[in-house]
Amino acid sequence: MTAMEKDSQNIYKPYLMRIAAITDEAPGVRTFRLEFTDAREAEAFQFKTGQFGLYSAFGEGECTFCIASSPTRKGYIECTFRETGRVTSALGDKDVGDIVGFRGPYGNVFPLEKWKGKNLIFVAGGIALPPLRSVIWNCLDLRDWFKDITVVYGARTVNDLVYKHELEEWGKRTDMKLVTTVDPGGERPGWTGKVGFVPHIVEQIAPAAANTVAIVCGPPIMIKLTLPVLAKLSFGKTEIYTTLENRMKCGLGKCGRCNTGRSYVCKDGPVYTLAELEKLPAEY
Amino acid sequence: MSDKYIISESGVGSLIDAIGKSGRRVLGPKEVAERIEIAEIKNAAQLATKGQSIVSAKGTVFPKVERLMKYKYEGKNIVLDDVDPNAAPTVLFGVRPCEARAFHALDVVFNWDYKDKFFNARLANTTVVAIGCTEADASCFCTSVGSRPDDPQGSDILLSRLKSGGYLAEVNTDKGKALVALAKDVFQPLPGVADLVPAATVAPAFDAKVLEQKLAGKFDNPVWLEQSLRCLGCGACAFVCPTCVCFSIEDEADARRGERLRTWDSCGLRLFTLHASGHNPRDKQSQRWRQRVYHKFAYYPDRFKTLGCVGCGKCSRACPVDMNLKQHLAQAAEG
Amino acid sequence: MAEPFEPKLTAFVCNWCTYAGADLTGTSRIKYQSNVRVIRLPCTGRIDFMMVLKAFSRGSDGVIISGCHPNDCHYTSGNYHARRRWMVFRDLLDFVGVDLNRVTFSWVSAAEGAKWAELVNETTNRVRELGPYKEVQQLAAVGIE
Amino acid sequence: MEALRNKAKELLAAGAVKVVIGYGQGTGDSRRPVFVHSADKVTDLVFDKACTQNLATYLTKSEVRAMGRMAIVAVPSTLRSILQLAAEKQLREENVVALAMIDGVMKDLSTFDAIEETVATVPDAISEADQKVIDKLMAMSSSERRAFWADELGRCVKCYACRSSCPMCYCERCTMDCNRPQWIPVASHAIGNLEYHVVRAMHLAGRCVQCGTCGAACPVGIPVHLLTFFAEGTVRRQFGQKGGASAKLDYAMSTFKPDDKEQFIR
Repeated sequence: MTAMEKDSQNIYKPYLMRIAAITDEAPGVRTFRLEFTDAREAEAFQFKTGQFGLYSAFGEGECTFCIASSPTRKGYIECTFRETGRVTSALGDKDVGDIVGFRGPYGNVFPLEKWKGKNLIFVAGGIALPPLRSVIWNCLDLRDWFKDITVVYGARTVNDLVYKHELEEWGKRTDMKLVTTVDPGGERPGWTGKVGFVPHIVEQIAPAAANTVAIVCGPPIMIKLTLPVLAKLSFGKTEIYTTLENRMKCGLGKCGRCNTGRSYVCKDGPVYTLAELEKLPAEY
Repeated sequence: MSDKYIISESGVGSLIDAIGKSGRRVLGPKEVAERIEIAEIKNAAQLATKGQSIVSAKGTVFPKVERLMKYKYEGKNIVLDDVDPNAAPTVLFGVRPCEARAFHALDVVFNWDYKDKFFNARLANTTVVAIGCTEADASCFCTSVGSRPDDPQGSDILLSRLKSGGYLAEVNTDKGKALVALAKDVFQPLPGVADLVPAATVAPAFDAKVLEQKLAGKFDNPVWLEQSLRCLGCGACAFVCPTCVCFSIEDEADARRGERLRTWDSCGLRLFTLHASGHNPRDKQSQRWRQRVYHKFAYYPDRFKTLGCVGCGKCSRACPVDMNLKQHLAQAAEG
Repeated sequence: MAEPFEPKLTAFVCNWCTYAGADLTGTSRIKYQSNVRVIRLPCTGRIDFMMVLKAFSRGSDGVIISGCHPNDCHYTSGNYHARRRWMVFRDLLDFVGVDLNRVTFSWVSAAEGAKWAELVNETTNRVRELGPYKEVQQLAAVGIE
Repeated sequence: MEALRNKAKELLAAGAVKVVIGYGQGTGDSRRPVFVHSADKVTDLVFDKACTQNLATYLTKSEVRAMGRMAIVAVPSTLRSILQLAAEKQLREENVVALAMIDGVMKDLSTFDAIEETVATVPDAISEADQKVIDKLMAMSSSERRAFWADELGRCVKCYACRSSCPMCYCERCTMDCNRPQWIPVASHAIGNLEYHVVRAMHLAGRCVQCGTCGAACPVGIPVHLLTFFAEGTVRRQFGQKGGASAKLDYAMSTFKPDDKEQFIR
């Protein structure tokens, strides 16, 4: 495509995607596997881990989520969402074979190249595992790039854990360490994981900060309490990454919703280091 | 360098006629029931020469509701229909220089990264003929934001009133030259020095550079709560503003077909940043007011090397509770 | 030659009286014009005035709103509340220029199958005379560039 | 005006109220709402004929409420708003003192009963100019009226200044903002504007105190207040009760009388 053709494109026009599979993850939480309806579009499509898109339920509107699958898995993308608002509820009503829209990929990426040769610790809470799932699979698929990989994942209850099958698979792998936890009272008989809040668990396992990158994603309160723990373990501010999800309408740096400080989360984010995040006003 | 001509009082009418005959629509400030609106201008007498329109002329390039695409359902499939903007060739005639400058502030957002074909098609088809201000009011502050009442920036042709009647026409761009070519007789050679009616006096209220520096340290200052206490949280300021660009995208559909619309939106409205979960990054009106000020006077200059404000004062005039932006900015630039 | 105009009517009716009444019209084999699309709601109290506006903007040429007679409401007082709302709404519709000849309010009980047929026929004939309600339907396309 | 400033000073100095909501000098000759927090700032308060805006809107604003007990400079419509807010359980007697300005005389009213008594003595007819427009409209044919409103509402930009300035539009989440389903279109096209304004008027029927602040707030000069006035007028005519007449009134639209007139129902 020439530059001029590109400029005359309708940047608001989504790809049409067919729902190839639906997985119920947790109450109200679903994963869609989406395949392009147009083979040429599928061929040309590329993304990197950390990027997001806007998913359309036609007739209701668009909603922003990360791409939850790894770019190393070709031919489809996956997204995981909780039925909360107008669009996510409409998406929740869709069946396999239905058509949804997708615009993207947008935003910046997790700098995997930069992480080569380092230990990685992923810390996620609740419905915030999907953005990290993309990068976790990506790292596992490039396993020899990295040293130790640890995943700490917590949810309120056992039922609220997403990607249960994959957690099982990760738990069995010998080339990574998975720690799952549920909030006190969220356990049930037979639960073999830990019981306790994510920040406490991170403190317990106390990963060494040397040559290690921490990637944290979760509800604001979890992030707020986890960061001091990581600081205590002497993680540097440029070695802690997170991903923001501000409300967006365009994803293209125009509609103004995600603007926080000088940053447009859709363009400069969603991936930020703690050092970058601290420069922004706390409007996210 | 601009080409300079003289247009007689009656020449303005002839020019409007000639533009109309060329198939372009002429929009301009027009007095309707004691209000000034941007509306179709059929002859020179309809042009409001004093005061400003309430709503800016930005609707010409960024309409308040515009179609981004259509779709229809065919069984389980969806057929998308990419729409082209209905960008009628337009001459904005007789707007104020501040409005003419405002298009740049829209342009930087619509084109800094992805290119917005809707905006661009409309902008490419719009020619701006501004008339320099010889009067200003208490809300005007163009001189505080790097401009002046007779600023030619952004105007394809700038008209300045002559003491002897008629106008001095400064033709600044090729689009302007195309209008000259439509009515060559109207544009008379300039006989020596033009004797202009003096431009309006707008006393500078603050220095935008100083303001930008002060804002850097004022984010948590109580001034934003104090200033916004009377703010009602409506969107009047943003919707009349010539540079406010924030928008929403909304689907409207029935069982058979639908369309995706872009509508004006405002950071002052509570819903703007409200998440479906109930979390709102800017939950209080003071935070939203601060965002409005910072976006225009700190983030724009930092990011786009231009201010998100042209000092037209429309927001202050439209505000139901008299939030006077000039005063508020002057206050923020102090101390 | 163009097809003669056949109006589209939307009827918002309550489940307990008018819907049952309309049912009776059918089971009694009373013939009436087929221009009406019936939308059944639990009670006239549930008939939001927005529905009437939506019906017009989505292509109805006329609207019928009907429920239980006063004192007969399945929920005791839903129709009384509805009646108050209609009084205000009807005046307001008139004030904004919606043609009241296109809106029929009525009470039709479960036993009044004949009245239902009469009501639909009457309204259909009246709206047919008036022609399509383009004035409001066309508004849907106005104001989008 | 002196009496007003003195009373404000007294209340603030004694700590009886934490804020006085009043009118102050605005841009040019205009007046704007001001919030006076201390006795030495009462000279910020002004009162004259230009003070017409109904400040009762601020009585339900969380930032203002957070300050503590409020005094409010009240024109007659403000008093009616206070009563209506009280009737809707949005305002407690102990939270507000009204500094009523009636025919240039200041009266401080600290109980709803006192406000009710005062309200009963003040005429509340809508202005002649507004009545003229309503009469003119009612003399028109239905399609002329439709054309009138199509023209007026065509200018609406959905800035919601009417809603934001209305003392009775205090809902935390307005029905316009509810999107499941999206009953009222967000876009300000013709049908979206019509539906918005009709619904707003319906929601104010029986509650509108006829202050006209919504119409005055409209940046593009749409007489939106006529719609709410008209709906309120129907309530007054049909059901014999007025929005803002009493702190103990039932909402006209959530009650009924078995003998409500129903000539229009077949």
